[in-house]
Amino acid sequence: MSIANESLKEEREMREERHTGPAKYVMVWAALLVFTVVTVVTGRMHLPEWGLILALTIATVKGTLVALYFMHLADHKGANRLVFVTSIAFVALLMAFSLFDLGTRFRPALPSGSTPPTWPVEIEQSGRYGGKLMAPKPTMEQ
Amino acid sequence: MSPSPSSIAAEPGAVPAPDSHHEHHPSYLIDGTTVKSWLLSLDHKRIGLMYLFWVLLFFLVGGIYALVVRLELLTPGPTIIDAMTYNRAFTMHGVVMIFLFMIPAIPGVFGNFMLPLMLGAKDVAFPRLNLASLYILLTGAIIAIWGMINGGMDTGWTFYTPYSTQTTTTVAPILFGAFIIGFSSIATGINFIVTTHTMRAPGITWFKMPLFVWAMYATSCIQVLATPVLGLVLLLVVGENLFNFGIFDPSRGGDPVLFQHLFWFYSHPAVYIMVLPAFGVMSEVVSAFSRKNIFGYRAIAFSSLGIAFVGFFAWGHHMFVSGQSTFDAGVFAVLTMLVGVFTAIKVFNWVGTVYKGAVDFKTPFAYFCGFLYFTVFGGMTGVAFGTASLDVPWHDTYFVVAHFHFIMVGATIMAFMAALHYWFPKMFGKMYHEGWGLVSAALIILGFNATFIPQFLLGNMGMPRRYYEYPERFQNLNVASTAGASLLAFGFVIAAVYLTYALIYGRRASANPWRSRGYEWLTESPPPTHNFVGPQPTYDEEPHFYVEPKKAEVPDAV
Amino acid sequence: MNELLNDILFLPERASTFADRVDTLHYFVVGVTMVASLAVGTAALFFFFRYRRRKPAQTTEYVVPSVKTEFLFVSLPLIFFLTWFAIGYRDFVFYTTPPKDAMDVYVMGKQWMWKFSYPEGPNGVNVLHVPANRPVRLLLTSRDVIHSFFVPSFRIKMDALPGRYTQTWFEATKPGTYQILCTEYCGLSHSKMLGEVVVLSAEDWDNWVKEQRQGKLPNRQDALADLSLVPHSARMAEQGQALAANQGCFKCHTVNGEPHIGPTFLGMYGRLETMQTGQKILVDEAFITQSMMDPGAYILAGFPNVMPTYQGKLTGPQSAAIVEYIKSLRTPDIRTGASRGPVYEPLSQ
Amino acid sequence: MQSNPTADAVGAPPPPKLAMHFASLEVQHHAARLGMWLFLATEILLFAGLFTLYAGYRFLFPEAWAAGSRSLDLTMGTINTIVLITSSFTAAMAVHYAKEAKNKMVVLMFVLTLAMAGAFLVIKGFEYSHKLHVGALPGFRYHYDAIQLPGAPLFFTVYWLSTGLHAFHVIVGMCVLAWITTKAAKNQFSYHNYTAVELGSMYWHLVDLVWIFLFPMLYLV
Repeated sequence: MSIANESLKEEREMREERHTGPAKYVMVWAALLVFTVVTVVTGRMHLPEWGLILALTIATVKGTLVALYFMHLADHKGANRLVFVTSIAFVALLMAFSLFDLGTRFRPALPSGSTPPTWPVEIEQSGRYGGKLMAPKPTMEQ
Repeated sequence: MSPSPSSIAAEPGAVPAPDSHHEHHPSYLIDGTTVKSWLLSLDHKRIGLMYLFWVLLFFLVGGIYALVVRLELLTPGPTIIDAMTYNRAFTMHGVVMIFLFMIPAIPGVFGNFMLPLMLGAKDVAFPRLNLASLYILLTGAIIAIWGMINGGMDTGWTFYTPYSTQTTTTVAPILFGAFIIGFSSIATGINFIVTTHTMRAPGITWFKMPLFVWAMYATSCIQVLATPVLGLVLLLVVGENLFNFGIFDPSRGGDPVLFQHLFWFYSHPAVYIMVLPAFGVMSEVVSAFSRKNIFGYRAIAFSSLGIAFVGFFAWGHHMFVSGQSTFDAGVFAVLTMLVGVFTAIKVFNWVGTVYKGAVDFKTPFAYFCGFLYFTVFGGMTGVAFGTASLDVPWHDTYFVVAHFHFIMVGATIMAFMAALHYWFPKMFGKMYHEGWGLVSAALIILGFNATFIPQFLLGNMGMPRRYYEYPERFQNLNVASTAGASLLAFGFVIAAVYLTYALIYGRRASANPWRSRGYEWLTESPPPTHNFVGPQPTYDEEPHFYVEPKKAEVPDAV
Repeated sequence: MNELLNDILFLPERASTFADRVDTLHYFVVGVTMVASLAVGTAALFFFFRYRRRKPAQTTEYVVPSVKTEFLFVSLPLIFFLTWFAIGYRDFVFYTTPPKDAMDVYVMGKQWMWKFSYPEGPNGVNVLHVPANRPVRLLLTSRDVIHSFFVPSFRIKMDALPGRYTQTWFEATKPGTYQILCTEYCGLSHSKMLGEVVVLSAEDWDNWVKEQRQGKLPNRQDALADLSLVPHSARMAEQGQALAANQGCFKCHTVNGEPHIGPTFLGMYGRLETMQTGQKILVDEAFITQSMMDPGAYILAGFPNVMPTYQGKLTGPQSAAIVEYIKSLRTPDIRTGASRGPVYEPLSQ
Repeated sequence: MQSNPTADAVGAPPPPKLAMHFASLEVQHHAARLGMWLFLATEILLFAGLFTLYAGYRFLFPEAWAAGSRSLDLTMGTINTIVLITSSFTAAMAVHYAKEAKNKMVVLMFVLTLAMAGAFLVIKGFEYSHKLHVGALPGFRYHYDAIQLPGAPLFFTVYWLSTGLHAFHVIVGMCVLAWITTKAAKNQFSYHNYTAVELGSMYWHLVDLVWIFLFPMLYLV
């Protein structure tokens, strides 16, 4: 019984959306355009510290709008939302674990020529054995 | 009307009465006999059987490669093939066994066949996608096999860069084949998840689903979430090999360790794609053959999901000595322990299921014993690997080879064979010979041990894997291992013979020869084309419910 | 006791401080595994027998675990696993953190040999000499693909990655000779990439260092290198270098990137060069060969047409060797850069 | 549920077909939608690999990334973003009209979407040809004189791979939408039967969603 209810519930929620009309889409569209302009303007300022975070925050807001209203995630509840949120969470975790590694590795074990910013977490091991890594000097020919 | 499932369930082990409408609903095996009606069938049961055929064929191919490898290792020097052939042989053994046998085996065959039956559905949610996924698998297999015939590849199945981007062997077609096989895996996963969500018969709530369904659900989640990452990585390696994108090229600042992160993000959960269905099969088998409700049903169901989730975040334990940071290694090591805990919960609950049960020691149960053994030792060595410091001497030695053959291959093969025997009457409507079944099970379990216990010891001695020649001190154990492998192969030959014989001359099986309470046994053997006749049935009882109604009132907590 | 356990488990002899730690944990883990699996196995076998089926349609009691049982099932393995993790990770940190007074040795893996170099000291191929009872840090890199440096008796292993350095360290506890194996698949002769660590006592070590400094044992170790394992093209490049020197190529062509009378060899291969006619030609094997045989055919923009022909002076294999040599001279420039590896400068000492 | 209450006018859209194995039409729609969401999840994880490579290499080579990002044509990128967002809007409108059984409007909306998708690819083509011209190519083909920093070829490798994979998805999406447009032209969609429009448009929104993240990552920071 529960299954039929799950499907029926979603169907009902989808139908309700019909009465709201296209105004919602126009508003979302306008908001997306405004955010695009904002992100371009702030992006051109080349904010040193927060540029990336700001840009990604704006992108996340835009993405949420698209997912919720254009893709009807606001109406598709239950498993649909779970699937979407899970996939985003796994992307975040994949990136996080890989970056933890790059950030806390023995410095010379990073590619030669790389200049990673210092990681907020100080790892005893990398500081302990000092030493510095130099890239082979690029020779500018021609 | 065919017998309604609930009417059978009321009377344990009852054989359905012959029915006047039988002839109108022929079994799926004889409903359409043309070649086309098989090749283009949308029936999940026929697709499952086609999977069975191909998967067994690929198992044979991979097995032959394995025997070649083992024979070559009989002596320290060159034995039967040269180094290049050997390197290709072990690579192809890995690629074929993993991508063409282990990953599609239980989901493709038994998942396809049993999932809709267990959910009281007429078919999976997307039958056409289901058929497509089989043909995608075969397309990928053809491309990969074409690559093997035209040279083969010598990178090992892990395709580590930069070796895989520099080698002159035919990497591209084989990796591209594996990439296509990934789509098949994704399609199967999507199909099973949607089927579980939408196709359950009235009465089958989430916590009344058979545990095999839970295991398949967890497996499908991994397939859907992990496979795309592998797809991308394979494409990048192919691109790197053909066009030199330089994305993992160390001379341009690329990081081969980043490749390993992305690779293991799929390939570690892939281990659970192989082994979770095995756990599911065994939960069914142990309950059916000890005629007992599952001890800790929710614990087993949740631990499947737990393994699927945590298994994603343990991938770094393949990289403890790869130059990965010590901090990351610690994080991955802790998470690896959690996988061990989830598996331990399952093992305890399986043993608990037998407690106060009524054990019938048939062939599937013999495989359950082997499975329990392989899971305990394979799992415990896995936890030992997770302790980081022990991994340092063992990494990439034969200890690893023995460990993953125990847990991933041993457990999966045991489950595959158990499932084949347990569901053989349901699938083909025939019975196999019980005596031969037990003999071959004993041979396979013994052969497996004889093959891989020496390899544990070789690993302790420090023999690295993928060695064509080896120092002489390793020879004795290698000979023992090769001898074990031939015993193992012999066991499989016996199984092949008596099962083929049973297929043709076997005694006709009743609808429920094991008197099992699993939902799939509520229909006839073999089932009619749309699984059951009439409207969607309702299910009142749990699966695995072997209790006399009057005793069911007071649950006995231990 | 430990010796007996070592024999049962087929462990090789222990010859480093880390090996002692690893083996202690190993015994603990193996012991617990055996006891636990024996318990589970015995329980299972007992149940199989005690609760065997008595009649075909037997029903059973409905048994579910109490919360206490479930808690036990979770906590018991968790406690053991976390204990192992704690010990194992402590040892792992010990293993990844070399002591500050460690002696440095640079290790380079290449297909299919190990090269060792001591700062300010001798080099070695496939044989690493170290003193006993002194921590030695290895800085590993690779010239081609990933290799992995494994000494079973020391229980240490670390991947050598191209283009960067990883580190590992050990403190050998007794003099002797120990095998080095490569444990990351690296191609055709992966299993032949063997070497050995020679651990010397304090005075032997001092003598060895002195001998090396005096050059008394010239090329002793290089002689051990199996030349048949060096890739064909690398040997050709070496021949090509000798030939180029004999033929006087270096009078007009430099190899350091500076243009002289002729264009530099460095980074020439694979570059798109502009001719005097304005035509652009990719420098490949054919172009280099033709330039040796018929130098006047294509003249690079900015260079005079002064090169003599080598038609008849060079045999086919000889010109091919020179081509291989020029091919080996890729610039470290990121555009065409071949892997030359980073330069590591230790701060201490 | 099989009968269609709005199917009274002549030439009204046909009622949807219920496949035999589903319990009801609601279940069938639910299954299709859930399947699509799962498929979109796999697409997201496909791009996740590239995003991880982007993040990792950006962390290692911040200067090359800053220089590479500034060398891209922000105007073209911005125009492309606006074009793609608008095409996503029209695709959403198509679903709205499909629910009201206004198949002609569905066709119109999808044709607009396809036109903008085409424009996106043309603009992308201009950008690509510029990159080809100056030599900002992936891997060893890289010979862009303006940026000679360690890691610069990697930036362009990531740029080409991620925009290339995205462009491939745009092309696939265009094929899907074109196919649905032909169905809409045959007046097939209605209040009870718009699953195809909805799923096609969801795919298109995902293409848009990926670009919403790619744009700031590549062009802005």
